[in-house]
Amino acid sequence: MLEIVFFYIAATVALVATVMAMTRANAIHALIYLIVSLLAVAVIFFLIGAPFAAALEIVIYAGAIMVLFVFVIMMLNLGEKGDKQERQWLQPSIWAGPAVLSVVLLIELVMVISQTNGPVSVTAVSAKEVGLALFGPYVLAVEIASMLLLAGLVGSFHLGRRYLERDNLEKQGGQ
Amino acid sequence: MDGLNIPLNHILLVSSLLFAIGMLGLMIRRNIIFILMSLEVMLNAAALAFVAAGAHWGQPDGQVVFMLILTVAAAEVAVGLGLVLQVQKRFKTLDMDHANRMQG
Amino acid sequence: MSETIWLIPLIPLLSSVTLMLFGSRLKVSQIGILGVASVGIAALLTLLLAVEFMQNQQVIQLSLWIWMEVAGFAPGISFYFDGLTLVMMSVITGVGFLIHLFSTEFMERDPSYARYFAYLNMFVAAMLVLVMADNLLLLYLGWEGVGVCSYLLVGFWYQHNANGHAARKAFIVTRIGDTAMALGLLLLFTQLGTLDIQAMVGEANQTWQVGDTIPLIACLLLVCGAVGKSAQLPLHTWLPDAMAGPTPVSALIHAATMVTAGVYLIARTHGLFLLAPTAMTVVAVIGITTSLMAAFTALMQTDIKRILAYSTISQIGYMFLALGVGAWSAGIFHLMTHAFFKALLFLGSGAIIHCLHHEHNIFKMGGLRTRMPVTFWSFMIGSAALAALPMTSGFFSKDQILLQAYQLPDIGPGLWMAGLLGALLTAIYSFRLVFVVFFGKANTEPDKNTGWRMAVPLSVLCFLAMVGGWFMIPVSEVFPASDGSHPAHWVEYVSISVPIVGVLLAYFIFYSGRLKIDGLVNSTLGKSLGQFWFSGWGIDWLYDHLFVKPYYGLANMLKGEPVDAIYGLIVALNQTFNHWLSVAQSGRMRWYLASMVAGLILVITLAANLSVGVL
Amino acid sequence: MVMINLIVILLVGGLLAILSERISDTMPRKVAMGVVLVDLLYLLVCLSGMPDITQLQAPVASDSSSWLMHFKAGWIPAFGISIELALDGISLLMVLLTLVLGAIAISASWTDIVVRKGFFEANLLWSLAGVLGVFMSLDLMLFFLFWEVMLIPMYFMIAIWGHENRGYAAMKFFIFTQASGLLMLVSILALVAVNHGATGTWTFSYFDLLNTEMAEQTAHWIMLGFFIAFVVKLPGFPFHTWLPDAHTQAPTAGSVILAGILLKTGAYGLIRFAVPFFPEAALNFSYPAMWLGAAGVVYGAVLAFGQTDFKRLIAYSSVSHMGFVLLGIYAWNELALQGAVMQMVAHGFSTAALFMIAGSLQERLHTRDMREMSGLWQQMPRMGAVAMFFVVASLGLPGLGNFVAEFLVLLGLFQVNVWITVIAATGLITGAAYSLLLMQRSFQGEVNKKWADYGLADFGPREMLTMGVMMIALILLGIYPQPVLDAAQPVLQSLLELTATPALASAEAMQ
Repeated sequence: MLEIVFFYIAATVALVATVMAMTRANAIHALIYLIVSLLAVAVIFFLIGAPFAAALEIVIYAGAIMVLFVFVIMMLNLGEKGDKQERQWLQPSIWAGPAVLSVVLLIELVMVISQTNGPVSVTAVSAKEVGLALFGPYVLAVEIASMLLLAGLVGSFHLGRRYLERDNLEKQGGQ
Repeated sequence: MDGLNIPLNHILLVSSLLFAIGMLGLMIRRNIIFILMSLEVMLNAAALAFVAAGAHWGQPDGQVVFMLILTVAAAEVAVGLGLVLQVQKRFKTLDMDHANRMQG
Repeated sequence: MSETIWLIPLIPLLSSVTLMLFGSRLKVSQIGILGVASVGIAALLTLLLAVEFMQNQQVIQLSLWIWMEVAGFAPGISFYFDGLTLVMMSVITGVGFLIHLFSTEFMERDPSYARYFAYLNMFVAAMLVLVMADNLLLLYLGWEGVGVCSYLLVGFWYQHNANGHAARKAFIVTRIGDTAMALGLLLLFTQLGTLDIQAMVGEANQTWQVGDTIPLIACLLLVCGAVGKSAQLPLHTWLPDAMAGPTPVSALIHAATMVTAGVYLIARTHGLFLLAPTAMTVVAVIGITTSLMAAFTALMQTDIKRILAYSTISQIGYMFLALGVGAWSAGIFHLMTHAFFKALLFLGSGAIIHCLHHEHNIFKMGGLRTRMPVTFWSFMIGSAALAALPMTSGFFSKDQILLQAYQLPDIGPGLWMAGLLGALLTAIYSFRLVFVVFFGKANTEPDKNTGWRMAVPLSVLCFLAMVGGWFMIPVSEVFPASDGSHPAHWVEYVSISVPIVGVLLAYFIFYSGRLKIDGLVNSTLGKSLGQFWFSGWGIDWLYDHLFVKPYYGLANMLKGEPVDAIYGLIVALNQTFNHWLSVAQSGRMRWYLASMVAGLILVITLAANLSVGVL
Repeated sequence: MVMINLIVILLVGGLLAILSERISDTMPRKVAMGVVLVDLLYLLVCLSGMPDITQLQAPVASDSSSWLMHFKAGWIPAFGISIELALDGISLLMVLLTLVLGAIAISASWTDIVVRKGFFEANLLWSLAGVLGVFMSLDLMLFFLFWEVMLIPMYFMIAIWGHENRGYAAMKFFIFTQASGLLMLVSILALVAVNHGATGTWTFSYFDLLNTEMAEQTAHWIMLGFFIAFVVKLPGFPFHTWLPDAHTQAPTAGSVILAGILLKTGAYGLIRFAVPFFPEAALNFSYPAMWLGAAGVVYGAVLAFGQTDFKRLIAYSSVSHMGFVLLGIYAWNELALQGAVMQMVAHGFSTAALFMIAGSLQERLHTRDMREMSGLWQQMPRMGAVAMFFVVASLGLPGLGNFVAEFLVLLGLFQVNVWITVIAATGLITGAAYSLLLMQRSFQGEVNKKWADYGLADFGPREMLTMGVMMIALILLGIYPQPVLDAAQPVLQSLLELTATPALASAEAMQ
């Protein structure tokens, strides 16, 4: 019973926080709402018996990835001018059409989902089980994921390095 | 399994809502940073659906896929943010509508 | 000797190849000696052969190797030698030798001396192959070979576009005939299974009856070939233009030898023609029509070589008439005598042109009788023979033709009368030429006189043109004997007297001036008729508008490759689609996203409908 | 193994040519020439140990041991794909032609290539390797592979070293050949699938696919696929439009290979595959095919007459000449087939030589426009004489190879259909018209003052040697074609027997 209540609270928090994140003009504000949303989702994970996923959600999503965002936003140094620009872009005329599309999609999804029923189990699936599955039947997926990460690593290194080099070149040109 | 447990379709509903919101964000924002954030929201929504499904059958597979999504998100953000820096450097703006030339 | 007849065409051929390869390194005298000697040796060998043949009358068949052997089609590189071949070979090598000798002086100053002799020798070789061939395919090789040599020699002075045009015209017009002839070959092989002339004729006599359609078609196709090569109606238009070549070439190729190849072809395959009487009538009618048409045209020409060219066409018309009426040996006899006197006339005109700064217009000549006596006498004798004055060579041969034509049932007398008209015209135009060029006021001074290398061939040919009529050509074994009956004596008397009348007319009109024709010529009708005749009956104009210009037009119209337009359509279609689709490719992220979502909605709708059954 | 070596020598030779460019600028062409000559020599040495091909028994098409050479090794056994090469009379003729013309092509491009010489020679050699493979493959998958191998280097040759409009020409060439190649692939797969349906085994082997039983409609459509694929290459009307552009824009060596050899692969494919696989369908289709052939003869000749570009004129003359090949093949009797094979060989030489002359003119005058030529004989008598020789060869002068070919085709065709023969024979007249026009506009006519002080160099020893080889070849083909005929005869005989099914026999009896 308690779980159900917690679930609805967490769900509400997640949804509200996400809406807020999507509509903020200031990037840092949006980001913080997003972190809240992620944390709320982590709570849901915990409630439906996936504590390991919940932990990862907090550590990697809310922690690592969001911090990346923060760093980049800091590097970009958008400031007050950026906020004004964002507000100008968020006119109803711009979001009306997409909103209709999204709502239609949502309705469809809901109608499909409404066919399913039954509860989720409360017995937790432990990290050990996840690990066994990962390095058992899913070992190929792990390999692929590792390659993807490697590619991401190389890619971001490459992009970032060129960013710095260009910076240096421009500085030299300036002098 | 008593009827007091969380119903699966409610979780899926939350997931769908998150997804739709993320998609809306994707469509209405012009700033690349926000676009990336929207993507994160959508990925997260998908992950939620997987985990919920896994929990429904009491299997670890849902969480395995969640981890895969996590890796995808991480890689995507790493490259995406690298690109953001490049775009900002080149076009002096983060407006996607301005950076729409395919070449160059 | 009989085993070595292949040497006769080979020697000129080798000489030709030598001249082509090393001509630029040889001295002028060496070139001349090589060119003349090779034909001379061939002539000597022919002479030896003739002596041998006269003794034993033996037909020689010699196969060198099988040319190609496919599915029963096995023509050989093989030669056949009989009386007819001997006559042709004698003319080719004998007259050819004289003309080569003449050329050494005529072409002396030409920078392309070696090239000239290379072509000329090659022509002799090809012509010899033509007459010696045992099968029609080898004959066709010689046939086309002489065509190419003729093309090369007509266009010898290639720097002038007109010469090139004439050369191409000569080749292409004869090629039309040749192609028909090739089809004839195809038909004959398909029907008879061989192209060996003797075997083929034998087979034909067993397979077909007289008057069948297939031999008629085959013969008509062969006639097309003959008509093209021998410049008969309707394919005669190339010959007058072919006079663009050096004059000895005209003498050799366009008077004495190549143009008579058609006559030879028909004579050689007479066994087939006997099976197709209709084809023979066609030949006779073509012959006489051409003869008259050309004679009228010759009457009006002013270019000395064109007069002779039309006269050649006319005389070959007589030969065709002879073939058409079955006077085979008379036709070949006329071929030989014609070779003598026409070569003589051409060489004579060559001498005049050579000495008169390449002047061709007879009205700019005149009074040459005293200044070029050798040439004058050659022309006198040549013209006399051409006009068939009694006791000249031309008289004997033409007389035979006309008499045999007269004897043909139904159309015989008609042909004879037409032939007489032709003879009259021949006498008039040939002596018109003599009187205008050699008598009267001198208009152009000759700057040099003929040397011995020109005089000797002229003299020898004079002799031959005079006495050639007494030769007995050894073709009695080749052709079926004529019935030997003679027409009434008055026919003969008329035939003899007509040329004399013609000469007298020419004398009164063009020399003494006692017969005034100015009024007639200057009348409206006279003028237009004269113009009509002058233009060769407007046939050139007709062909130009009927075939040449439409072909050029067609080629011009298609030049841009209309088929490509179909593929162009495909390209255009693709571009249109590309245009449509690239509108969607706007480069705006949010537009892509929106369309992606729309697509997603669509897919989910479909998927849900199909698999789950909801919605 | 000999056949594999032949191909490998060329492939490796290409790499050597690229590498040798580092040694010196003139090295690649020497290497390429050496490689081709070595290849040719190797083939001849290997042949000398073989039984005389003219004495050879007629190869039974379904019995591989009766072929001159046969090689088979596994490749992709799961689909029945193997590396199967074989050599019979026709293949041998084509292989010899390929190697000889390859050497000639290298000689033709001796001086006119200035950039990336090594890569050029490599492309040339690779293309030759592909052609050899095409002529020897008896596995359809391998055939298709080589088919592509020969085309792609050719694309590069046109696209990189071509003349002013090379991009367009190369793309057109590529699209046409790729589209037809794809069609062929589809047809091959369809045939294999049909065979699988009938026998239950997957195989791409020529011998196994012969006599595949199939419904009439199926055979018709698959046959049509093969037909179009090969006719595009031939090229037959109306699929020829890539050829004038490709020929005109290709460098000299490219034109020589393209006209001399590559076109022959289409004809070879028709003789080897398109007809024997589907004897009845091919017979039913023979009239349309022959009409296309006759149309090609006439259309090519008329268009050639209208051209002002030297190379374009020759290109259209190729369309006309290859029309005879198409006619010969679809008349499908021994005379006509021999004529077609003969035409493939003779046309290879005559057109290659004309393209080489065109290349020499382009190199000297920097134009191919005949309106700017005229009277070139004056300055280049040797080149003029050589050109005259090949022009009369191409218009079918008896005593030279092309005549034998055309006459045999017409002779065979005449027994099948008289009216098509008559139409095709007009090609002899129109052929004379454009050939002589070519001569008139370039070498004869008034001497163009423009070139007077250009100091145009006549043909040198290298060029005369190359031309001499081709002239001798054409003369030999013209007066003693028997070796070629003998080499092809057993093969054609066996093909004719193979296709002599009862239905065909009755059709022939009706003739």
